[in-house]
Amino acid sequence: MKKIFAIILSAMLLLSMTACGGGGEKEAETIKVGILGPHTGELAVYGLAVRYGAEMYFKQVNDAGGVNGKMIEVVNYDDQGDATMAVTGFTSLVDDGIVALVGEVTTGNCRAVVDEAYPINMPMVTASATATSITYDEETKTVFKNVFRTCFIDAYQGSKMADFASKELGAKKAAVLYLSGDDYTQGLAEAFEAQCKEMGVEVVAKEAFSKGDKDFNAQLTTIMAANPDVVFLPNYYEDDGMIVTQARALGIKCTLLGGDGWAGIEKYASAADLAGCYYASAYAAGSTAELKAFEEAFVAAYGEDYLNMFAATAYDAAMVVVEGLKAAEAKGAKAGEEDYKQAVIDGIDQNAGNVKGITSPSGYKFDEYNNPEKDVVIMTIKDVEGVPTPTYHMNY
Amino acid sequence: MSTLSLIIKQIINALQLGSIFALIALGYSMVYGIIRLLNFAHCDIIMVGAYISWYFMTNFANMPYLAVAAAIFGCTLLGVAIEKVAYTPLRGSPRISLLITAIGVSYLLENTAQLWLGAAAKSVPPFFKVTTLSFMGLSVSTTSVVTIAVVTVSMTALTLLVQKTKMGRAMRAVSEDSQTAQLMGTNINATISFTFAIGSALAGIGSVLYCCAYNQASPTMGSMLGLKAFVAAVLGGIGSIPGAIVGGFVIGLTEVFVSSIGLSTWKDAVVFLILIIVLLVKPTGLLGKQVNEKV
Amino acid sequence: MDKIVPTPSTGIIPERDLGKPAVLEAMHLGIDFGGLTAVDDFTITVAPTEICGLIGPNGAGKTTVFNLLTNVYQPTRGSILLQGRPTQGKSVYEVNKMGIARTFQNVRLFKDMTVEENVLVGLHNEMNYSVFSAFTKMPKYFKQERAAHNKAMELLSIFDMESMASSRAGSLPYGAQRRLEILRALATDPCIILLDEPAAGMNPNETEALMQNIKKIRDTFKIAIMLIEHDMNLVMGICEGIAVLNYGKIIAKGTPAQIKSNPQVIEAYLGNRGESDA
Amino acid sequence: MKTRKNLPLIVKYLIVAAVYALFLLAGNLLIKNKVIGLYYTKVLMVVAINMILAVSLNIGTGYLGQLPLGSAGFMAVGAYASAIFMRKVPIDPKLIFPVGIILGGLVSGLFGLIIGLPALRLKGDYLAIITLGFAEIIRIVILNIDKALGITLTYGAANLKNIPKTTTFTNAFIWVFIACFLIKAMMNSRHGRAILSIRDNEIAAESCGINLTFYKTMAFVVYAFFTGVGGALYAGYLGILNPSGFGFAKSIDILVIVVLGGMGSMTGSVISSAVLTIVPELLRAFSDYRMIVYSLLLIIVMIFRPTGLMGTKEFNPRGIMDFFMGRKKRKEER
Repeated sequence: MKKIFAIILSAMLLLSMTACGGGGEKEAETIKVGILGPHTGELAVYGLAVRYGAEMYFKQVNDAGGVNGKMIEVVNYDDQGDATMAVTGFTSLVDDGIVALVGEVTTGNCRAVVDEAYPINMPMVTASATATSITYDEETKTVFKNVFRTCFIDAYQGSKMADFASKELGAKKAAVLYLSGDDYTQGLAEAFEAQCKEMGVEVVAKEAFSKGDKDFNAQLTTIMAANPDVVFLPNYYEDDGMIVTQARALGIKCTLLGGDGWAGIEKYASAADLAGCYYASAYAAGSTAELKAFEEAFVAAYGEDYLNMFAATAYDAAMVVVEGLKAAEAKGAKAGEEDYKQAVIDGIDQNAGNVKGITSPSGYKFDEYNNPEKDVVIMTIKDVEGVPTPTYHMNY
Repeated sequence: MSTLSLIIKQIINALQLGSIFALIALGYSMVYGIIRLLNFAHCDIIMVGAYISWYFMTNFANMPYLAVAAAIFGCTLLGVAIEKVAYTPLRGSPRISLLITAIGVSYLLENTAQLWLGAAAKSVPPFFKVTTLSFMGLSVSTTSVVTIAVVTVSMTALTLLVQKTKMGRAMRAVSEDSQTAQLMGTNINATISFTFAIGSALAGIGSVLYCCAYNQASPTMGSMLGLKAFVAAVLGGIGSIPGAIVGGFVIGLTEVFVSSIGLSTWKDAVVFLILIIVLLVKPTGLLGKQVNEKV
Repeated sequence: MDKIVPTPSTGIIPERDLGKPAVLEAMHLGIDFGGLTAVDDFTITVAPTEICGLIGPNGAGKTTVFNLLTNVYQPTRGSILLQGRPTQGKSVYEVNKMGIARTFQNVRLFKDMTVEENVLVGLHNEMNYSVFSAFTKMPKYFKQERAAHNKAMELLSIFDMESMASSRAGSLPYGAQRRLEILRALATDPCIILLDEPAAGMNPNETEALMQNIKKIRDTFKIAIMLIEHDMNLVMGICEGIAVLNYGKIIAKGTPAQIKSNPQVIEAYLGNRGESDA
Repeated sequence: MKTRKNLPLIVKYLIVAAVYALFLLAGNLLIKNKVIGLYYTKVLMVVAINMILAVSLNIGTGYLGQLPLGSAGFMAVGAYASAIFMRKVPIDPKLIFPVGIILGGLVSGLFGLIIGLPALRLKGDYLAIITLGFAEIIRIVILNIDKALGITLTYGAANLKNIPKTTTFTNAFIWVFIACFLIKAMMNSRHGRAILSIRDNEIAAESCGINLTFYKTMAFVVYAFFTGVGGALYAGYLGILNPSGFGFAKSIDILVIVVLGGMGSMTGSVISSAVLTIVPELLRAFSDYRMIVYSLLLIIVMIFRPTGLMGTKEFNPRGIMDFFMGRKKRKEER
């Protein structure tokens, strides 16, 4: 038995030495901001988009002289999409002395981090966690005042798309095919269904699939038999690309709708199949000069693999963070003290209107639950000489 | 759509899905039959095949035959290489070591692909123009027709190979009793490699069909597919060719049936439940043979 | 239990066993493997302290008989009585508890365990402390473990193996492994022990010693022993009765002298030598 | 049974307990004084949880010689059972946590019994696939149970939140101790020997009067119990649960720990949990390659040292003493 303890003891010793060695003096000149998310593994597409988007803005701020003359130092932590590592990673960042966090990326891990961040009042802005529960806990009726986000909440775009289907497309019968077991897709599907009822649109089929599924013919056949006017596909672009292709092959000809998870779908289905579909988005790619500049700079720095919606919202998230930092610096608070963090939060709360984000040019406005109030952009996909091209349709 | 045509449509869906499962299940079944190894890496061979298809179809879009040939050849080569490098040194080791090695190979392939090609799925351009055939009021996509046809041909060819050729006889002999087969002058190593080659070639065909039907290649695409195909193989009776086919179709039918009655989220659970029940009632699977352990 | 006077398997009941119930009775045992009859109409009775032999050419079904007697295979036909109790439908471990123990043709030791531990596994059912006692290290645990340890050492002393007690069983020389397997079987406190080719791979000196030890075991533990062996010196030297098996059927039973002169036996051995006695 | 003559048993136990208490005390002191930062404290808690998961999987693979691939499933059962209990009970969570942990273990053990009884009739690979399937089923059930039954129990994909964060350095390592102690005690008894004999040779074990079904199931239930305990601690560590965290990859992570440590060596499992949890944290720059290195290690270790780094050997303080005193040790290699 003793053997085990001896080993644990020596492991501890080793650890404590590393811990001592690691904790050096903090540079007073920089402001540390953490970026936390999956930078490797299956979810790296989202995690790296967030990381690069945010890093790009911080770099631009530094190039322009920093905040209050101080440089922003980005501390990255890769949690590999694992909840355990997200929590240890967050504490690691806190130990490193960050004053604000961009992240986490996925809802589940983000909420795990929020549970850690709320008690210590660490300001955090997520660019991609869309569930209501990130900023508001229904059970305890707590609003997490330290948490902000630059993306929509699930319910918002789900119900917007139902409105759109009913009012703009005149749909009377709708169907839904969503990924079960994912809070994002499930949240959108439920909000869509609820709003359909409100609008008097009959939901004739609500089908689900599981993660990793590739064959949707069975569900699509059921949907086809119900003969809907629109089919809502609130999933991620890879899955939905496949669904669109299979639906068309099967003979489903009606209009297909999607949520902001569709950004990037044009690479995964043909122009003929996608033409005439609509999806909700936080912004219309390339529609403004700022967006164009962002996209060009992003591709130049990181390639186009990670240029998706989250890169843009992360860029905005970084902007929001910097707005908070400015306020804190203006107040003369000292990094590492409680006041500083509160000052950042207050700064974001009060001054977010000044943040002319690329996905929200009219400035950010946070409601009582810290969710941004911004327009949904409806995109449509056009067949431009055989190339599927997402095109701005309307603000909604 | 009338109820009848709906049912027929779903049956066609089940046949398409089931035939892909059956094709992959065959690979598992053959390898298991010959060296009693649950080849976890088999499904990742399909993944590699899909990436090869993707590479050739994006770079040489007008030569789909080249892509097909490359995928099948690449998979065959990979399968044999895995067998030589990872499994041959372990012949005679406990089965658990072999199984863990197989898991290791599977993880290695997946993670290498992820690191090298990124976690995002690659879209594979269509091999042929997909149209919808209308037939007596039924619409069937050409993909389904091609899939079912190719799988039927492959199965027939394989059955002939195993039943009628010398190599097929050697394969059966080795899976029956490798020691005796060796005494009778069968070249065990060659036979095992050949089995891996055939199984992997089938995986190559499977990967092409997969890309036709689902037009995407991603690093983890094989894991669930492989697991289901393995379930199909076990369900039908591992080591048996008709068993793999039956198992594949049973799984396909089950999935489609469960999905079509609106319980698609429980689909995987139902598949595993059926597996567990079958194994408990008949541990050798539906068409498997009882093998007495030598004491 | 009714007193059964054993029908001699071998033409002879040892005098000391006269009037005592048989320890093992197999009646019309048979088993088919996929339509192929491996053993048929196997009938034998073993007296309480008899040493009997089961011989026959390779592939005659001798090991299959052992597997049937220990319920490793469930017989297709026939029945087995062990100390008068039927073993039908019982699992292998239950049959062992009823009093039958065995060794294997290709030694099956617990290779990664020590020699002593191998014997202790045999003594498993000698102890009865619960998992809970083991968790909490109750006095009962220590008492029984100590007793088992002593018993194991005592058994090891039969073959002078005490010094090897803490060696890994797999590292023993072949002959010692065979002996250890016998001790392990003995540890389960059987009334009959089945030895499958105990002298395989031994030199004449070792075989001679083994013969003495088999007798010693029978005399000390007062148990019956049935053995499969190809070494005719051993079989003829210690068996009181012999049954000869060919093509799954008993072709002769009797004393060693009777067997030696049986024309059928001679034919079975000589006639088949070229093909199967490889 | 080798007992050391010089010290009575009770004294030995007291020494062991004292050493361990000292270790816990020292750990706590270091944490309190911020010598070990919050981050490393969390890492140590993860180390402890992984140790429990690894030593329990080691029962299944190392001692019983089977390959259960369902650790994630049992972990999920333990985590959810304990979390639901902890959320519902209106008593100070710190006081009630031991009950929650044991409950998690028991529920998981019960599932182990339910799945083990039928599954263990099958051999090797089949067992692996069935436990894998079972873990998948568990995940799907947790995901869908709320919708199916119309109650809120697991919250499905929407995360089970607000679980009291009661796992600490101290209680995590106390459970490491309990797990190691009890498993060791079991393995040093007739029951443990029965389990080992099944690993070495099933048919011979049965011929020695070992009830295969009983001992396989027992080992499996103990494995499930402690995996459930690990799950409960995991829930108390994280404060939030989502079924997607209990996929196949989690089972493989634990398998890697056990295999590298040495199947059949508890010490090996303990060491390799520590190493495989801490080293990746230190080598974050290479995290891209972590999984590739793991998979390569699995293959290489299997080919060149199939028994794992420690083999079935256990670390023994005497061995170390012998080593330093230069006494020669008789080696028994295969």
